[in-house]
Amino acid sequence: MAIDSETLERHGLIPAEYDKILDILGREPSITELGIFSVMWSEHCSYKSSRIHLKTLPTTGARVVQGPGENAGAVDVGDGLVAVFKIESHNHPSFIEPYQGAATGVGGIIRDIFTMGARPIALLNSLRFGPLEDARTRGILEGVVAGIGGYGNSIGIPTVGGEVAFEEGYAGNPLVNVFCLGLAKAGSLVMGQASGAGNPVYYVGAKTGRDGIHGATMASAEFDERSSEKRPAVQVGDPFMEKLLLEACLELMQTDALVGIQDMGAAGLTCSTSEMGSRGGAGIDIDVSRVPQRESGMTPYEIMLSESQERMLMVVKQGREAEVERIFEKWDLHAVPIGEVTTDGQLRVRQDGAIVAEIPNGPLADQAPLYDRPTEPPAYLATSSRLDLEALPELPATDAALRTLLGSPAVASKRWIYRQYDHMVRTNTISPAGMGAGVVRLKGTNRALAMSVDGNGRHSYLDPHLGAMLAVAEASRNVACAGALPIAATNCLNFGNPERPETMWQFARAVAGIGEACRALDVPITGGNVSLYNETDGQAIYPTPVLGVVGVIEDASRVLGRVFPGAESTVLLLGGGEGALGGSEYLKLICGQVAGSLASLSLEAERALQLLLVELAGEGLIRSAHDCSDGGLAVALAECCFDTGGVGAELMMPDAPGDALGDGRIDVSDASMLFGEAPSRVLVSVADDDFGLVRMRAEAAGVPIAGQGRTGGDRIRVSLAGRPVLDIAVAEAETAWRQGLERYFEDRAA
Amino acid sequence: MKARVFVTLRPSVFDPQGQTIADALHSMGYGGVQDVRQGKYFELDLDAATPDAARALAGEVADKLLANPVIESYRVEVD
Amino acid sequence: MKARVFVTLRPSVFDPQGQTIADALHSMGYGGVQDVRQGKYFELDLDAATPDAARALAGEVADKLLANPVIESYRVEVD
Amino acid sequence: MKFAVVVFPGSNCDHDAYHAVKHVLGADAEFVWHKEADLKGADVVILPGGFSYGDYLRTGAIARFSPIMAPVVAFAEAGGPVLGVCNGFQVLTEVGLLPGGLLRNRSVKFLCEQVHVRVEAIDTPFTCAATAGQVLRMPIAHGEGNYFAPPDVLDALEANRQVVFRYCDAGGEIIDAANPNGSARGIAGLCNARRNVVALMPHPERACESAVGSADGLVVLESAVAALGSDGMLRTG
Ligand SMILES: Nc1ncnc2c1ncn2[C@@H]1O[C@H](COP(=O)(O)OP(=O)(O)O)[C@@H](O)[C@H]1O
Ligand SMILES: [Mg+2]
Repeated sequence: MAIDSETLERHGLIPAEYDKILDILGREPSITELGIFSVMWSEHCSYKSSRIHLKTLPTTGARVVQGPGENAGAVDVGDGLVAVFKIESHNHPSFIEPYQGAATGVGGIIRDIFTMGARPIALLNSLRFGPLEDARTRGILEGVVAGIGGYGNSIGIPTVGGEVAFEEGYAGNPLVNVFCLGLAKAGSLVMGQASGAGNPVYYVGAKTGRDGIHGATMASAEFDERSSEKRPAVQVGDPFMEKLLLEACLELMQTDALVGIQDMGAAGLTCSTSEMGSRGGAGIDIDVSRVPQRESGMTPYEIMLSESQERMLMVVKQGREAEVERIFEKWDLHAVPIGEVTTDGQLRVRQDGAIVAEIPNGPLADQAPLYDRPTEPPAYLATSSRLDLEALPELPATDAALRTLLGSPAVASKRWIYRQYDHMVRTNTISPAGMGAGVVRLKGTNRALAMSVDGNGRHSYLDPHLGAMLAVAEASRNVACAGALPIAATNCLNFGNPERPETMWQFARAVAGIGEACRALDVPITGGNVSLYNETDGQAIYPTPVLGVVGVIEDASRVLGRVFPGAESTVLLLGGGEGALGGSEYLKLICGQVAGSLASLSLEAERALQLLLVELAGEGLIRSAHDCSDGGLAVALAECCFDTGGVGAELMMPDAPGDALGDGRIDVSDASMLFGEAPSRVLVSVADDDFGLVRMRAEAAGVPIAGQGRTGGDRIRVSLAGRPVLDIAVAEAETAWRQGLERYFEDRAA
Repeated sequence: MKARVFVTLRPSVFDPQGQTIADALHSMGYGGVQDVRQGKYFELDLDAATPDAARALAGEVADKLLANPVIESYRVEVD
Repeated sequence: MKARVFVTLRPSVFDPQGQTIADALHSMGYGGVQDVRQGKYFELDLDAATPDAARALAGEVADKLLANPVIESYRVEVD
Repeated sequence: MKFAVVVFPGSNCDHDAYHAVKHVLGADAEFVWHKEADLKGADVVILPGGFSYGDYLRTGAIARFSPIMAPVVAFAEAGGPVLGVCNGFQVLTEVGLLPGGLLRNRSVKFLCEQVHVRVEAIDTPFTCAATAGQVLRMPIAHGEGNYFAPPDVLDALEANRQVVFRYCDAGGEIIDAANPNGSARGIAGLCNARRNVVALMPHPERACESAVGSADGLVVLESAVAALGSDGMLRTG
């Protein structure tokens, strides 16, 4: 069959890319070969638009055991253990089938982790939706949360944390990013490599069907009303099958019979064979007629491109076949040999012995096109940065504003979500969901790991560079607030169409910001995922980099949470005092504006603050820690009082500027103090006896103490330069916070 | 008026539930069960004047809520 | 040969799924849907010589596995 | 004395139960694979939580047919102490060792959170070290924990004092608001007529160390040790 321009377009290939294929093959490709090139060279698999930027990220460090390039990154966490972790997006599938889309996203990231030889021990999720006033959005949220729970709960991996945000821009394109972390013994990581000529190539797991063909190309194109035609690319997840695969693969990895293994995720058999081959510098020769199939009459094209879930590809040592097959049989799985490793570097695909595709592995996997796409600052930035604070309408009373903020789904308690996730299975979860970063202890050691995923699309929209730096800072600060030293990061970059110079500019600026912040905060990037083309009908999402940071706590008994321990503690605000209203939740919610400049970030100050927190926590000098993020200082103070049984607190900010307007009204500078947002600020509680020592340590670390107060009573109070500016009952604030998200779903509960 | 709605996965979509049941039946000795597909079944009590109206309402409800056309198809029966 | 098995909760058993769907439909404006009950629906592909043999096999499988008689009842249909 | 922890392919609280027995309680524990045909001389059997066979059809429906269930039933019928937790409870109702069944939670949602249960009977091998009316804080994590039995069966359970745990508030009050899933009469756990088979939806094995939120569940395992005594003979009540 001749390859015409229509066929090329259907495969998402441009003429220049086709020329390159002709060059590599020295002839016309068959349709199967074209299909293989098209998925390997799709944006999703090849990172062709993003790679030149990603290359600038810091990826090395003393603790980094495995950087980007394998199925997941890995870092040394001490005691002879490595943490293997990564984040992955499943945005498009979750929009068209929320439950299964989200569920299979969880399945995919779990496979990436156990493929490395690590037992998955924790999941996190980062979610973005449109406003909940829309019934369709509520349906998507319900489906996504049920799907994440449905998969993770069943397989028995606790979902220990996450984040969720609501902005108009995500209504037609929600974001579902899932993070998984696993644990392996140092030196026992398994690689996705094929080597050793003659070694058999095994297929194990679910049978291959026609579902999901071109999923990778779907994730590499915009959405429009015609997308419904591509719909069968969503699959039904099978967590039970995955549980069997997980246990069987981990059991196999206890032996030394395995050479390499990779899951069949996006681009299925194509991607796993060619990537394993190219990593090992080997060829692979498989016969698709030996691949277990669910449907009859499947063509080699369909088999190579199918994205059926819950499948693995393995290379095992010649002579060890029986042992391998026995382990899988124990778990009621049938591992079948479908080919072998060769020396000639070719990906050779046969059907009943006859060759149907023959492509050199190296060029296929590594010579994908690379684009340095044009960039251009978006026009909106000229106006969005303008914010005339003097022109804001009259501001509401502070207690009313706080209630509104606490009751908005973005800030409110996320219990409605995380109670649907089994966050305790495996009995390692020290900090239950809702307490800050997710923290799991490492049985058999004194250590624990803390992890957090954070991002802020609104911030990144207003300033992609700073917004990305703030995301790095927040994720690692959340980890430090648990008492953990941040040691490494992963990232999921959710952006629009890279062929638009404005989007590409946002992307480039964000990656630069991430690199800068990760270097300064010493959290190298060990992997991640890029999700582009997040647009529906030409409407792009906010540029949304999501950072996942992992930290180590040396003494698991010293883990900190958000909540004040009770009355009679000293409260300190570590770090700077004032926040900025630009881009804040307050400005959006109370004033209806998304505009202005974000508060700046000093990476040195941030680093000093985080190291101080880790040191104080490790010595048991602080009892709780919570950073000021969405909603600013007032919200953070309130959150420290929640779940205490109604214990209040008072905070005094001595050096606050500004004058009261009198008669209960507040001015813009009061609002910035209370609700403005800025990085590098953490509320901690300290036993009175330790206060002097903590103050000395803070001074020595160069971390200012911007406010001081006490826990007690049943009200939340703040004063600025001696002037009371906020006074609200804990119970009233807590009710608003508890119901803020739940109230949208009340009518659905029996 | 009663309507029954049957929701099944589209034929091309893998049905892990049915597959697991089939596997279990095989290991229980029911080799004669070659394949199982599991779907959902809804009985609706409708306030409708005619069977046609009931059928239309049930179809609309199935479209909107009971089935996701991305992976499922449905069939309506009215007495 | 094909058999269809319908499994429903016994009438005395409260059906939270059906109730949730009914509530959702009401809030979507479908007041005409008075009640919803959700059940399970199985399509079996059977190796059976006669419809009667198929019916017997499907019934046995339903008894043993597909339905739990404490909470559910079932019905078998064969073409 | 030795605990057997039965492992179905989709069990996921098997390691938690093993850890609680072996490393917290300090007793001997052994995993028993579901395809095995004997209990390896165990004195106590635990059917742990999880999704034994994916549980797409009905929780516990397929596990009931696993080879290991024949020896488990024989062990129970001979009076051996059997504890079912969460999915284990579901399996025990499916196999007929306990009456009733577990329906979808009334909210139709999976729920994972700490709840309180009141110990309603202390003459079982898994509650004999507790005090009557003691309130235990333990987590639940299930989508189908809504206990159902016909009214006459419920009445018989009450009459025979087979209700072992009931959902309650922190003060031990049995109120509907403290019932997380809609279980009939607030039933969180029960025993068979002979009282040696006990099952509950909350997870005592996840509540054995205060580091992970609560140590209240340990009494359930300690009871088994007390019940069996040093000679391994079952004595309760
Ligand atoms: N989607 C989610 N899944 C699980 N837990 C979540 C989710 N969203 C929020 N949480 C939990 O709720 C708590 C508050 O979240 P968030 O407001 O984002 O915290 P922070 O401001 O400290 O980053 C955290 O403990 C977080 O883990
Ligand atoms: Mg956050």
